[in-house]
Amino acid sequence: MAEIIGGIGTSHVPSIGVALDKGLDQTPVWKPFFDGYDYTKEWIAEHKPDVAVVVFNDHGNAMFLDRVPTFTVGVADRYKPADEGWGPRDIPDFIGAEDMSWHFADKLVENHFDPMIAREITVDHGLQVPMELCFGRPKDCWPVTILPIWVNTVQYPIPTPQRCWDMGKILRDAIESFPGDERVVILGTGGLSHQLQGARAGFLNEAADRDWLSTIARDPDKWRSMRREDYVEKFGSEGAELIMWLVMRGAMNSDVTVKHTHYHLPASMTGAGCIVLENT
Amino acid sequence: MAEIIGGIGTSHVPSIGVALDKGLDQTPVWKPFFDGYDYTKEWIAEHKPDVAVVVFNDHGNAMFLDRVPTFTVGVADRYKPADEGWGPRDIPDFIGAEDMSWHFADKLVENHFDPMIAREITVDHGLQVPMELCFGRPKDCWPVTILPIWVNTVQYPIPTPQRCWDMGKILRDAIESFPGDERVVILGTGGLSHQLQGARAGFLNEAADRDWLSTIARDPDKWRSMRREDYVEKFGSEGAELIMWLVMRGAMNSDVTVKHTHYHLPASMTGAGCIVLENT
Amino acid sequence: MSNNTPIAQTPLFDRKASIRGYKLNKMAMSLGEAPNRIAFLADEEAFLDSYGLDDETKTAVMSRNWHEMVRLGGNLFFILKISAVDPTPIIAIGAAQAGMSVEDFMVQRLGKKNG
Amino acid sequence: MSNNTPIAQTPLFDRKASIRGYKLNKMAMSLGEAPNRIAFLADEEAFLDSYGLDDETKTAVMSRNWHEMVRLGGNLFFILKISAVDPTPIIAIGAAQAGMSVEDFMVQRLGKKNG
Ligand SMILES: [Fe+3]
Ligand SMILES: [Fe+3]
Repeated sequence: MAEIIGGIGTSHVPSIGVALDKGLDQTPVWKPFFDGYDYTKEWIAEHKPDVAVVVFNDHGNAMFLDRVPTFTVGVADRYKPADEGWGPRDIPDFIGAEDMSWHFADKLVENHFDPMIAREITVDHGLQVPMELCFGRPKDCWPVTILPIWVNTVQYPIPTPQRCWDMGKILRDAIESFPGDERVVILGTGGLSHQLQGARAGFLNEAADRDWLSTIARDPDKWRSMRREDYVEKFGSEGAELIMWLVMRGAMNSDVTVKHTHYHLPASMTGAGCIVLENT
Repeated sequence: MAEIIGGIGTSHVPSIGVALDKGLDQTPVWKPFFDGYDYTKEWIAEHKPDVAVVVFNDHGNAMFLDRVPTFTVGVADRYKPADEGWGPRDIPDFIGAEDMSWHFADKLVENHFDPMIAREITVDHGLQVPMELCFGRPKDCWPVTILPIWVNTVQYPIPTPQRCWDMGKILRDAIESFPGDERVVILGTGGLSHQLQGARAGFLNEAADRDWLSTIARDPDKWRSMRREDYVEKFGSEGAELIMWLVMRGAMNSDVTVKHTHYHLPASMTGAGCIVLENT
Repeated sequence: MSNNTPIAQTPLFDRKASIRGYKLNKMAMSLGEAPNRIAFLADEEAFLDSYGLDDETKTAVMSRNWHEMVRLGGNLFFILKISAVDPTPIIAIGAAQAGMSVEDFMVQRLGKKNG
Repeated sequence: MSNNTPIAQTPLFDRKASIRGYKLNKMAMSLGEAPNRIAFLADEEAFLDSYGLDDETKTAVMSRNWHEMVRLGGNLFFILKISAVDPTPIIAIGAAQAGMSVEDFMVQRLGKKNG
C-alpha cells in the first residue's frame, strides 16, 4: 500500500517561473518570496517522496474552450511542459506515475466521479511552478514521478468546493489501496487572492489569505462548505483557484500538523503562499 | 418549466443508417426491423416534441483515446454529422438546444457530476441513427433541437449503471426547472446484445434482450444495480452500451406505461430493439 | 474494473489494450478525414509509417488481418474505418475474430439460415 | 452559477463570455505554437482574419486594448499569449482592466510604494 507522507498547498503564479528562468530569485523583489520555500524544499529532501500528485488548472494551454472537462486525470507515461507563448522552458519532461494514475481513475469512476482520462497532454505553469518550488530545478530529471489532476477553474460552471474535497477522499483511498510502497506527496495549487480581469483587476485580500492559511489545517469545513461565488468575492475571480487545495486537504487526516506556513504579497498580482501539512 | 413527454430506448447500429442510405429499408432483410419503428414515428408525430435529449456513445469519431471523458454534454448551437470513413451522409446538421444544454450542465456540476462541456464536436451514428428511426429523414431540417449526452462505453473504466441512472435524475430536474415550455423526449440508445471483438464475436443473447425489454419499465432496479462486468457477460462487450438507456429510464417516473416494444434479431450483428415509455 | 474475473473470449478495451493499440487506433481514426483516406489508398505503407506503426502492426493492417489487429490493441470502432476505405463487411470482420468462415459465423453465431 | 448575484466589477467567464469570445480566444491560444507566433508577427491582420475575427475584435487586438478584448469575451489566460508575442507586462494589462495608470494601479491595488 502506498502512503501519503504529506500535503502541500502552494501558489502557482507564472511569473515565479519567469523569475527562475531569468535568475531573479535572489533579487530584493523576489528573495522574500523564494526564501519562504526553503523549509518546503528541506521537508521534501528529508521525506523523500516517490510520487507527487499535483492538483492544478490548465490556463488555456493544454485545453481550449471547445471541450472543457470538469476534472481530468493524467495517465500518460510522460508529460511535456507546455509552451505558453514565450517558447519552451528549459526544464525536464515529467514522468508519469502511470500505474497509480490508472488505479486512481478506476477508483474515481467506481465511486461515481466522471473524470476525463488523458494521456496526450502538456502541463502548464500550474504544475511546473509548484514542482520547481518544491523540488528545485533539476538538471536531467525530476526526483519524483507525477500524477496530475486538472480542475476546471476557467469556464463556469467550475466544480463546487465540496466536490473537490470529496475527490480528495477518493484520492486517499486510491493511494492507500495502491499495491506498492510509494511515498506520495499531494500538492494542492493555485491562489491565493488575485483577479486579472474586470474593473476589480488587481484585487488582493490579505486578510482573507491569512485566514485561509491559518484555518485550512484546523477548520477546513468552513472552506469546503463555502459557495463558489463566495470564493470569487473573497479571493477574486482567479483566486477561486483555491478550491483546488481542498483536494489535497480532503485527502489528509482531519487532524493535521502544520509544519510550515509562508505568505508573501504580492507576487506579480497575486497573494502568494505555501503551507506544509503532515497527518497527525 | 419544460416537460418530459416520454422516453424512448433504441438501438443505434450503424448498418441501419447504411440501409437507409442505400434505400434498403423495404427489402425482406430490413423491412421487419424498420416496421417496428412505425409506431414510434406515429407516437412522435402525435406528441410533437420540441427537443430530443439523445444519450449515446461516440465510436471513435468525435473523440480519440488521447482524452476520454466519462460524460460529455453538448452545448453547441449546431452539430455536424460525423464522417465515419464512408464520406459525409446526406442528412441535415442538428441544431442544438443550447440554452437547455447549458442549464443541464449547470445542474450537473451543482449536483456533483463532472461532465466535459463540448461545443465543437460532431455526432456519429450513435445519435444519427436513433434520430432517423424516430423522426424519419428530413429534407432540410430536423423537427426538434437536440441536447446530446455522450457516455464513454469504449475505454474502461466505463461509468457504472447506477451512475447513468443518477444522471437521469439530474436530467429530469434540469428539464423540469428549465424556464420554457419545451416538450422534451429522451432517447436512451445503444445495444441490445452484441459483441464485435474477441473470439466470442457475434455473441447474441435473445433471452437477455427480451428480459431487458420486458423489465426495464417495471423493474429498472434490477438493471441499475447490476455490475458492469455482468452487462458485458450478458449482453456482449459492446452490448454493455445498454447502460445508456438507464439515463432515460432514470429520468422517467418510477411508474411508466409501455406504449410499444419491438425486437428484431439480428440487425447486422446486433440484437436490435425499441421501447416507448410514458410517465404514468 | 481491472481486478475482476475476465469474461471468456471477451477482451475488454482497458488500459492495456488502449496503450498497446494507441498508434494503430490513431492511424485508423484519421481515416475519418477524406485527405487521409486518399493518402492511405495512394501509399498504404508510407501512411502507416507516418503514424509510427511497428512491423507487426503494419503487417496486420496490410494483410487485413482483423483478428491480429485486435490482438495488437486495435479497437473495432477505430479499425472499422479501414474497412470503410477498403470495403470489408463487418460480418467478415466478426467471423475473423471468431476464427470461423463467414458462412459458419452467420449460421452459428447470428442464427441465419444462409449467407 | 448563472442565476446568482453578480459580484461587483468581476466578470465571470461564463457561457456568455465564452461564446462571445470564442474566436478571439481560439486565435490567442494558437500563439502557444511557434509557427503561429511567426505568422502573427509577419502579418497580424491576415492572421486575425484567418480566425474570422470581426472588425471590432480585430481593432481591439491590433491596438492592444486589453480592456476591450475582455469586454469582447477575451479571457485573460488566452489573450496573455498576445502579450507574450508582443511583450506587455501583466501589470499593464491589469491596470488597463482597472482603468488606471500602471503607477496608480501598483500603488492603489498592489500596495507597492512605487513602480
Ligand atoms: Fe492558476
Ligand atoms: Fe454503439
